[in-house]
Amino acid sequence: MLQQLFFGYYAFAIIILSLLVVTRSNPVHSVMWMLLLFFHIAGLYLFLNAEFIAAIQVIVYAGAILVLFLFVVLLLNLREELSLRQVAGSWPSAFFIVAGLFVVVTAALGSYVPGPVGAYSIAAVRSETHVKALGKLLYTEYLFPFEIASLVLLVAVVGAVVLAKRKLRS
Amino acid sequence: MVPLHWYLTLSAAVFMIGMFGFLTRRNIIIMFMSVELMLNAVNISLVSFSHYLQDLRGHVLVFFVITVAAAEAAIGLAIIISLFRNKQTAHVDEMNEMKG
Amino acid sequence: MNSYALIPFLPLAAFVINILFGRKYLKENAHWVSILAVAGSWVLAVMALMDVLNGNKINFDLYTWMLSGGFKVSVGFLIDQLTVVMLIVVTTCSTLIHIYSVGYMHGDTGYYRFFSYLSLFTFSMLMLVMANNFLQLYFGWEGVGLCSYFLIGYYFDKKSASDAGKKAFIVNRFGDFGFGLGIFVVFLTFGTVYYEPVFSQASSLAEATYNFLGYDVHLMTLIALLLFCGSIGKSAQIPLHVWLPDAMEGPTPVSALIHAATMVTAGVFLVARCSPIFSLSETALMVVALTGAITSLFAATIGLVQNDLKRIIAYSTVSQLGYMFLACGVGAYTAGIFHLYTHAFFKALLFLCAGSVMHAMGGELDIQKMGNLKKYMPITYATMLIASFSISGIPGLAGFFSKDEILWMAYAGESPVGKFVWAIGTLVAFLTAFYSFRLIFLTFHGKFRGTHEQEHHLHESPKSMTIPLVLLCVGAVAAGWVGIPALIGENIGVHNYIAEFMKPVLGHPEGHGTHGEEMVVMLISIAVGLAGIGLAYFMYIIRPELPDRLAQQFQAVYRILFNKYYVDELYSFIIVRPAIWTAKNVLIGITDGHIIEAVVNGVPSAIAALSSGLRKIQTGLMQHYATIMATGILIIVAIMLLR
Amino acid sequence: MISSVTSFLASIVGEPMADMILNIVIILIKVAVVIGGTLLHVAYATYWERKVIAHMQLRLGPREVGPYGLFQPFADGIKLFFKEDIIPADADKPIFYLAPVIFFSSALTALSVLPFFDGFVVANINVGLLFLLAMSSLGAYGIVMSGWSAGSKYSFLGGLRSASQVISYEIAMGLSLVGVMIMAGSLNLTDIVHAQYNYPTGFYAIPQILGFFVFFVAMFAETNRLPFDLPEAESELVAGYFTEYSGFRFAMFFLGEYTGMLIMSSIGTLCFLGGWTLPKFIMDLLPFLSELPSFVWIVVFLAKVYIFMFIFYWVRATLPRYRYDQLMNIGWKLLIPLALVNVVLSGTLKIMGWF
Repeated sequence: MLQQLFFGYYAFAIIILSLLVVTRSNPVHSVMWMLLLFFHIAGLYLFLNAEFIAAIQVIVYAGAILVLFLFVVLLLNLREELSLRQVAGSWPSAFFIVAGLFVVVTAALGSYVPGPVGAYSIAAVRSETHVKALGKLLYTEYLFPFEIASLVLLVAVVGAVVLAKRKLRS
Repeated sequence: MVPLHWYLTLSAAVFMIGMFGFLTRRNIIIMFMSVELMLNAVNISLVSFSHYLQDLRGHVLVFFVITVAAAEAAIGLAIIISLFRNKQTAHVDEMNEMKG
Repeated sequence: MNSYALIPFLPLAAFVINILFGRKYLKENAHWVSILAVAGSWVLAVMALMDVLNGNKINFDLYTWMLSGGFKVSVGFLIDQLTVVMLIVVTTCSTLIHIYSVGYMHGDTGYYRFFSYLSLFTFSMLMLVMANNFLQLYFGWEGVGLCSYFLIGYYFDKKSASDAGKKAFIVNRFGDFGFGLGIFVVFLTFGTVYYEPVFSQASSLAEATYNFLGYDVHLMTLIALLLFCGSIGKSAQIPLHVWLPDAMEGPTPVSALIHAATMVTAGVFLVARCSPIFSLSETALMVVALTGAITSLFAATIGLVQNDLKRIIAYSTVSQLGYMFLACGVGAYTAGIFHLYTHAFFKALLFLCAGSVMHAMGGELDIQKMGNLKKYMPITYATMLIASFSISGIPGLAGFFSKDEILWMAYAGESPVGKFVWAIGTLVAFLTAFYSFRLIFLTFHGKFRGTHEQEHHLHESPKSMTIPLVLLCVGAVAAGWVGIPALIGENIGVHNYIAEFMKPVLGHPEGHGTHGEEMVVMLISIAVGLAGIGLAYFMYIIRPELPDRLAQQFQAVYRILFNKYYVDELYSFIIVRPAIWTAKNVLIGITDGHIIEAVVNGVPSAIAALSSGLRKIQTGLMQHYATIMATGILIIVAIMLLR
Repeated sequence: MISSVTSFLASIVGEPMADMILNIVIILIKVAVVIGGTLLHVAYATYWERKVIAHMQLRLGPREVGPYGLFQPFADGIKLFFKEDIIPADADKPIFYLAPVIFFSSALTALSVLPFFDGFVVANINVGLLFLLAMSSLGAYGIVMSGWSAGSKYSFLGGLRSASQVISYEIAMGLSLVGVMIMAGSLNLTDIVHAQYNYPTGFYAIPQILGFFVFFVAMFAETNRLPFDLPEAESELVAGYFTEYSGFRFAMFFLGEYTGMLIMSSIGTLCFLGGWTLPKFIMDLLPFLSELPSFVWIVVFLAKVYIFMFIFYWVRATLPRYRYDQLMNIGWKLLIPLALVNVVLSGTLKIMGWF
């Protein structure tokens, strides 16, 4: 009962916040709502016994990615354009497509059959601590993707610097 | 006990909201944030699957999704900045050089 | 891996090195790579000869080239008696001519290019002769053709040279077309293109016929004639002989190597290599013999009246190639190959001497403007004289033995046309002696008829050119001593080594005649040779005004001969002009103008019309594309899930 | 007493519900204690700073309010509380209101995972260290938002500077703590302290000297303190991001900053100086100490924290301010590589079994 209550709160908040994120005309406000949204999602992760993911969600998403967004928003500073039209294309058609997709996907959920249960039960993860269990998996079975991920980040860093660097006027 | 379906439905809803934002907004930064929203929706479903199937692989996947999201944000925002330098606008409907 | 595989690949390596690094790094030293590589091949070839003399036959596959169902071809090498003779000929001539070229090509801008082509040619030629299957033979065949094209057109800024290159290439296509068809038929018949199974199965199919366009054709005749088409092209036999005299536009070492000693003899080699097939078809042999005989007579008569130094030798080459085919045609393959082998030496020598003369004359080729060169270039004169004696069949020299062997085999062989071709051969021997010495006398004797500057410039060629001359001269004298006929050999205690040597591959038909007859034939050939020399001496030294008078008197004949029987003009009339007319009026006018243009312009304009409608969808607005994508996803997911 | 309360509750709402309600109540009490204690502490930290700096500059510092000026903080608080609340006309109001709250609450939230002595922690979670990092990165929002929303150039520049500084140094700080995580094998702060207690030296500052150095420098930048107080460099930017704030909103920034200092000092104490414990060899020498009740050890903890706080003041009084590019260079080109070296070294030594 209490769990369902919790979930209900989180789900409601998440959906409302998502809507706020995509509908605010001021990007700064969008970012702020998104920040709140990320906290709620992190709370949902905690609820699902994924404390490390929750922490990462806050540190990386809220602490790094969203700050980047915020920076860019502030750098561009588009305040005078806020009075302009905020919608490109036609929103009703997009709405119908999205709603249709939602209906189809949720309808398909009914036929979902859970797969076999894995080795990491909640108790097992708790006894080992989530970070350790995840780390073991990352550094053994997923070592190669992990290294690739580091390469992806490296490329992104280089790419971002190259793209955003102002050409020095000689 | 909350059934898995609830989480999945929530995830689908957030995903669709993100998609709606991407399809309709003309501010390129908000479009970008909509994409992040969609990624988060996927993360929710991955974590909930992980929880209900008692398998940490979903978490590993989320980890990678976040990595990619970070890389994407860095590159994407750099692109937005250089776009803005050239066009003085962040509105996609004014970036239509590819028009037929 | 067998080290003999290096024989062709050393020159290939030289080619690669020269073509890649020659222009920038090797420059004037480009010859070292090529000469070393070819000399290495020569050493290996000598080793191969020793091996074969010890009774070994080498046959191995190096690398599977293509494999498709039952069709398998590999890069493989077969070294038997026939191959080894060719190897010796090719590598020896090639080495000497490489060395000669150092002097001859000195200072040329394309020095590295010349040597890399020469090496590539050597590689292709060796691939050709060492092949153990028809397809690799074909590869080498086309490779030498390509190099021939490169080298004829070596001075590509000269229009006549590039035209000659094109002519050689195109004329050879006619022959190669037949050759290619021949290989198809071989594969169709035997299911393989390897020599060994083909030749061993050939006799079992001796009587087979093949329904070709409604006619029952004798299968072996068909194959033999198709293969012979290739020979006609490559060895410049009638009617595809027209390219060889023009090929003299290339540098002289090229003429010596490619257009005298090696490549043009590939046709003879092919016939000899396929002797098991040719032997099964009397018709084919007859065609070969008659083609050879007619070509030799035809070319010899043209040679009588030409004035261009190299062209005379070129017609001589055509004529001698005819001789070789004549030999093969009467079944005396050994004699043909023997002549090929001796001819390589004296004809290469003749060409190199011509090159030496040209070098001294500053590129002048008209023998009417020469004379008395013996005073200035004694080595060239001596070696060229010996070569001419050799080709004229003076006893003791190389040419004598091989020519005599051919004539005797023609006379005494089983061929129904034997006596006829013998008569032509004897006549050609006379003509050969005549025009060879006409060349000698006009060039080296009498008064110098060129300009004063030319006379001042006359000098003997450098060492790098004269040394190969001397070495080849040794060959021109002594190369024949391995094939001394039994008639003489019995008396001085030597065998006809080459006949015995070649017997396992080519067989050795016995002549049906007495020693007396053989003696008579030999004496006749000696006599006609001497007569030819004598007549030339009479006409060009004793009575130098006589040739002009004769030309005046028999103007019609002279014209025909001088214009090479108008073959080029004939081809121009029946092939080239119709082809150009067709190209102009049909292909450009109708096909290109109305059909291709219509398609080429119509398709784009249709697409343009379509796209001008479709482009309205392309708004350039990301959201529109994304919306369309999302619609697609919606449809696909709906179909997948709700089906 | 607790059991009687429990049974009373159980009789009303049932056993499981009673446990839960009790837990919540206990947590709420802890929260109240921690926040109250911290705020009191922060109030006197300002007083103490003024005193320390004054003495370093051969002055006397506050003296008027109460004996030795001891009530000065209350006087300041009352003044700020009753001051007029000015909001610039060009401000983005909701965000302007929200920014100090974010800043202050993120600092206060970070307190929840700090163990002050054995067993006393509001939320003993397994990823405590990560939580601290998350909260400190959140503080950047408050700063950048306040700077932007005020609609003033000074504020804006201060906000941007501060945000980029905080983000940059956060990386170095996080990486410097990785060595500690590797050695302790846990992210739980209590576990880290226990691990240090069992370590021969008694605290990690000795083997982790490199990490400690990086952390120490990053600490100043994270809290926007001298010598890295560029965001509020008064000679360039007036007061930086909170130029336009006044009254109680300004007080929240002020309190947030001092709370941040306290938290940084606590992290340093917990991760490098052994938290509330004394090294084991001292405990072995003085066995009677282990008889003491656990809450006494908060004295040790606070003593260590005060050392850090004192160094904050000391540095402020002595060192000049860095230039902005120097600041960034130190962060990206010195501290982060050093921290990475430390991570690699620690990992290697851990694998080789030396840690």
